[in-house]
Amino acid sequence: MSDQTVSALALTELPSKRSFFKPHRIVLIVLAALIVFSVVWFMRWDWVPKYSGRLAYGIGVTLLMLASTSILGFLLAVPIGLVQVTGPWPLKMLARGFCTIIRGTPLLLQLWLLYYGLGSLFPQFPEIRNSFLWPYLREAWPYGVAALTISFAAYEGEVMRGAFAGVPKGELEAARAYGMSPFTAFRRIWLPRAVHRALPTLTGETVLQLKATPLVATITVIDVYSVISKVRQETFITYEPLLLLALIYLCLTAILVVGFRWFENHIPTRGA
Amino acid sequence: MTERAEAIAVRDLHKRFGPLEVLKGVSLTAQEGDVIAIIGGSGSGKSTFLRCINMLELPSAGSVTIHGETIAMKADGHGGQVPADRRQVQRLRSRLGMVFQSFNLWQHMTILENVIEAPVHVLGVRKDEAVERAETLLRRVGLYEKRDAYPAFLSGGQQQRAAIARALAIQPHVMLFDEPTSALDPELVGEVLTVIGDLARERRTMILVTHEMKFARNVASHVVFLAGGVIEEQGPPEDIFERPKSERLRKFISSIH
Amino acid sequence: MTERAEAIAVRDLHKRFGPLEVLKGVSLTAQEGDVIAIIGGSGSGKSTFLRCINMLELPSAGSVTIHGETIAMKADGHGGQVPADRRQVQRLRSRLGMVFQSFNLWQHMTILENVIEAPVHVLGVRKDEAVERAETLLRRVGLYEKRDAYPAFLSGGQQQRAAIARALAIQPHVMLFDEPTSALDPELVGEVLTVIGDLARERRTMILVTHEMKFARNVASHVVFLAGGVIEEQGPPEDIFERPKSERLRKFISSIH
Amino acid sequence: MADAGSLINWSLLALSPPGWGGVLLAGLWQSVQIAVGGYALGLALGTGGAMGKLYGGPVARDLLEVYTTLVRAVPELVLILILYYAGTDLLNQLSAALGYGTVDVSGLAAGIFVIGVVQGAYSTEVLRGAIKAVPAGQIEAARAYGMSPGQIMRRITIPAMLPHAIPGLSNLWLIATKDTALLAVVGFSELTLVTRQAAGSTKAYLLFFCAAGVLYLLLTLVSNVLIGLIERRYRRGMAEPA
Amino acid sequence: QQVRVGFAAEPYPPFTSPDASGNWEGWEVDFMKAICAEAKLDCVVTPVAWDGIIPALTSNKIDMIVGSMSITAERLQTIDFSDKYYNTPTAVIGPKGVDFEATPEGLAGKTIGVQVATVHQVYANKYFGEAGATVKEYQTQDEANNDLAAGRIDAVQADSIALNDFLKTEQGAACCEMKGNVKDDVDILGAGVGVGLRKGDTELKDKVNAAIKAIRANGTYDEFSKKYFDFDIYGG
Ligand SMILES: Nc1ncnc2c1ncn2[C@@H]1O[C@H](COP(=O)(O)OP(=O)(O)OP(=O)(O)O)[C@@H](O)[C@H]1O
Ligand SMILES: Nc1ncnc2c1ncn2[C@@H]1O[C@H](COP(=O)(O)OP(=O)(O)OP(=O)(O)O)[C@@H](O)[C@H]1O
Ligand SMILES: [Mg+2]
Ligand SMILES: [Mg+2]
Repeated sequence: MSDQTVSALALTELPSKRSFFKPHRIVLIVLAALIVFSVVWFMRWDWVPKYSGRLAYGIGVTLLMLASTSILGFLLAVPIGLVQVTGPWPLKMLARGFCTIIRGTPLLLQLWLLYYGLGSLFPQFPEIRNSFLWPYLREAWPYGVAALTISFAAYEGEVMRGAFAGVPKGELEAARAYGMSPFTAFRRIWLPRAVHRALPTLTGETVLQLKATPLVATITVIDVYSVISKVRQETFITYEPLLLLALIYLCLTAILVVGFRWFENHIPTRGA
Repeated sequence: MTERAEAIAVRDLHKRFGPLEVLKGVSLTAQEGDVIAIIGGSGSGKSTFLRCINMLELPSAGSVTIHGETIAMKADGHGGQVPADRRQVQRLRSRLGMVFQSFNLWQHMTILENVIEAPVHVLGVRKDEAVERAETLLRRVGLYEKRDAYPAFLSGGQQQRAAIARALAIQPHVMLFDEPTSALDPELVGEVLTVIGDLARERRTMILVTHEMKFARNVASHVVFLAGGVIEEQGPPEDIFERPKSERLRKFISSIH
Repeated sequence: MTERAEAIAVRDLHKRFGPLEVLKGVSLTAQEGDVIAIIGGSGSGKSTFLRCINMLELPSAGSVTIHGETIAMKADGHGGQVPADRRQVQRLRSRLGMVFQSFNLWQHMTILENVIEAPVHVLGVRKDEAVERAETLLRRVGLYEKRDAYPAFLSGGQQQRAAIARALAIQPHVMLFDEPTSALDPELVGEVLTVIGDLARERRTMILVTHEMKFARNVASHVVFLAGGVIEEQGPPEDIFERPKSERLRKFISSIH
Repeated sequence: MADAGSLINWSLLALSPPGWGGVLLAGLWQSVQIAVGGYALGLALGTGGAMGKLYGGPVARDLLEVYTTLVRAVPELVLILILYYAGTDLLNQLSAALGYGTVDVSGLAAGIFVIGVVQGAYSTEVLRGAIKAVPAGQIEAARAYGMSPGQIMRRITIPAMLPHAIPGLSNLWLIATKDTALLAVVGFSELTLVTRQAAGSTKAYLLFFCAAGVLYLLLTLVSNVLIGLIERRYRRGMAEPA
Repeated sequence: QQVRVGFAAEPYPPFTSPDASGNWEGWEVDFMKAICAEAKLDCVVTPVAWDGIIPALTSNKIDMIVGSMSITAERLQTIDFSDKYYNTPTAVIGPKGVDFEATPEGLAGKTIGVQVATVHQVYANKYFGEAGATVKEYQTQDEANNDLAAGRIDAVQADSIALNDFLKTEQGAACCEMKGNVKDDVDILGAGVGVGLRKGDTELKDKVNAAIKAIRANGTYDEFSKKYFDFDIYGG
């Protein structure tokens, strides 16, 4: 997916604040305030305090999922991108097949396949059941982490492939010309250069990843989505919890976007 | 010329790209302090020759000796040859300072980082020492103020001067230049030629491929004319430019004036 | 000159961009067969004037009459004016063949499709008829062989000639050229000027903004020098170029020689 | 239970009962229908949205900005829940208020509506970007030759922006096919949900999820081939080959 | 008049589950057909995600819920119910070879699976969760059972009939056994299962109640129940 498509799918920039106040906006703001007021006033929010602790916990789990799977996924994306550019053909095909399969099927299905499919296969092998891993394999979150990581790796792997391929050959040649070993050239020149090229798409990919996290609730991981589902079932309130949930994700996205912007502005620009 | 040590000796170099034989046996020796200019028509194999010296292209046959050490080659089984020892190649490469036509500065590093990269990570020089030397070099090429800028923010001429500083930083036995000014806008060529001219006057060993004939004539101690895959003619610049012997060279010289 | 019908009359045209008044009352009349060259310094409002003629920029005040029909304007409530009747503007526009500096060929259509687009879809000409006429025009500008190519695959000069054919295809009363050669590489300028020169010799009514003074002098029947938002001087090319009266024009002419 | 032969019981995939293959295919058909419908609705919304954002009045622009911002910042799953319950409910109340009585929003219509609204925001952004990529001069030339705004849109803007839009729109189609899986969470009988039902009933989780995966993958691969054909056709005028 | 009957989209054998031809079957399906025939209603089956089935009813996507939904005071605040049409105890099952009782003490420290948005979820949270058990909530009963068989959880609480049905399957028989019924709590577990209806939809409610009474009286109820159970599911 091109950078442009990613930003069509994920919020990567907040609407500009410059010249925010214009005459027609006042009317809109008043209208919006009215809507917010009536939402707050006429809908039921008495449940919020009771669940606030659990909501905070859920948000924590969501963020933890996001952070861990993005980082792991990125680490996995590097070799996936690299072998597609330079690897021997079996690895190349393997990486390409991996990306095609993961990007070609819904994440929800992958998640269920891992948790219910693979997860119910494991206990049939006593070796696994008796191993030290079993206490973790029993849990749901490792499957959630695995599925989200794999998915991120596949999408970011494509980005890294482009980034590796896009590093000008001359710069790699210069590295060789000064006597760098292939590994040094990779470590000092190729990899950092590719990562820099991939960085601009990272905001979008991370927001997309955040938007994928609530799926783990369907395999019993208790993230913020799952907490809200619970609220709905226990209180029989249909809309209010969903609205709050949307607001929470909106804020998380905004924080991510602002965070990345800040980060971009505070590391020196490297030009092309 | 015989008193001085031999910096580089290329013997009977052949290079074939598939069916195309670009170099058909080229030999060249550079003593220390020589400034050799290689001239020739487009496609005559000048770049290929230069790239064979530091094994960026593998010669199909022939040998390259740098400072008395010959790069060991072994047959590759397809009728060509490959270096026998990768480490030797890497070591010898770090004795050659290559400056490319398109600069090839590492875009993710500042100018200073570009210059200290090879000394620190290839030669194992201590970082503070490398920085000190780099700053001296950058001052020399007039880029001290730009040391913390990234290459993308420099003009072509500045980038090429930084590339020269980067090449000098490894204290090479020989500097190799492949058309160092041909990617530059005309008004920027001068500043780069000035720097190279200074190096020539210091009698630093250099091999340079160039299209700037006037410049070649001024700085070179020896000019080599490459044509048809062989050295068609060579000699001191006065002879080459004023008394060309071969018909081909005469044509070439008249075509560029 | 008075025998011929009036092709275009612009009266007291003003154009203001925010605080900047670019045109401060410009009047100009072109009889049929006139070739008027507009010259002037950069930013003097030449393009703006031309674009006001076909309402690509809306004049702040003043009127434009094309072949006797004045474009009806009405006040826009902010002190400016807008066309009273959009359809009238569209109709009159299709009498003017505009050729842009950057060609602006429609990239998603072949050259032939570009040329027949306006005749078929604006003027309602039958398609086979339009194609026939387009082929004649393309032959004239020397692009018959390229009629099925897409613009992106043509050189700049070819694209500009195609753009001229496109403008001619609507059989315009007046051709408008806005620096038709300034986006071209020097070696491509000639081929476009030849085509325009041919049109001038046929005494087709044209208004052209150009920086090619020699060309203006050869083809124009009348030259207008725009400066400071007004017509500083106008007259036959000999007078303008050889006996400039105003200081400004004298300076301008000497600056470009 | 641990030997491979009994792990894979292929007969469960037979097309007619007791195999579940027919059910899976029916689910796939549902998914495709929703994807096509949702994608088409999304395109319609996106075209309007892009026009509104580029040429609309300040109010329309602001409202569209809110729409695209919200949809791009909130997970599809959450949007689908909100739209599925609140959206169709609102629709119902609206039509009741207008005196049409309650419309019976069928499951299929609800699914299309939900996917369409989400896709609409994405297409808005893709199309807006593509239209902005059309050089202004091309549109100016059309005006200079007397085309009406409608003609310019039809003859110039839309065909000229297609090459820029097609890669993005292709991705949106692939996303639409995969987003239909999220409807499983609201209990809509599309491929993922029937797979889950089949898996639950037969306990052959791995088999069925893999089978569904293959179906989705086939859908993607077939789409990719078609997209390739379309791209080739519309990139004809572009200088650099695709 | 068309009536959209909401089923849980998640299989809940032996009450409602889709078969390999995509049709719904089970005791509750037969029950629904019987009352629809009796009350002369044109019933259309509409599967809905179980955890959203009440919102689906209130937001008019369906007209009644036939989904083994227990009549509880909590739910009565939001929706209405018909008279009960069956009532069975709630039970707990666990793996073979691990002895414990279906009491708060017996389940302390264990992980117990329940289906989300059921009375069992509320019960388990209140009685076992408080006593130190971890309650894990599943979208479908099948998945809870499956995780029990896979050893990922230590017990499952659900309706005793549904659990017995599972214990009769190959997978269930191999791994698990009944640990006993839980202590009743009518406030939570409710007084039997009824048809869920929108508040105020009294017309439909009256028809359904009359139909339940009629099929109980004319023997239809017993007839189709016999196909599934060898005891009286109507309960006391
Ligand atoms: N990697 C390659 N594969 C195949 N042919 C090559 C390769 N590199 C160079 N050649 C061919 O070898 C010939 C010599 O190329 P080379 O770049 O050395 O010429 P040059 O003298 O440097 O020309 P110029 O002045 O244009 O730079 C050319 O015909 C070129 O096409
Ligand atoms: N759309 C616009 N908004 C604001 N200012 C404008 C606009 N178009 C032109 N101008 C200003 O009007 C002045 C005249 O512009 P114009 O393009 O007509 O000059 P020109 O004579 O064609 O110059 P050149 O020879 O460089 O093309 C310039 O100062 C320009 O900055
Ligand atoms: Mg070369
Ligand atoms: Mg201009």
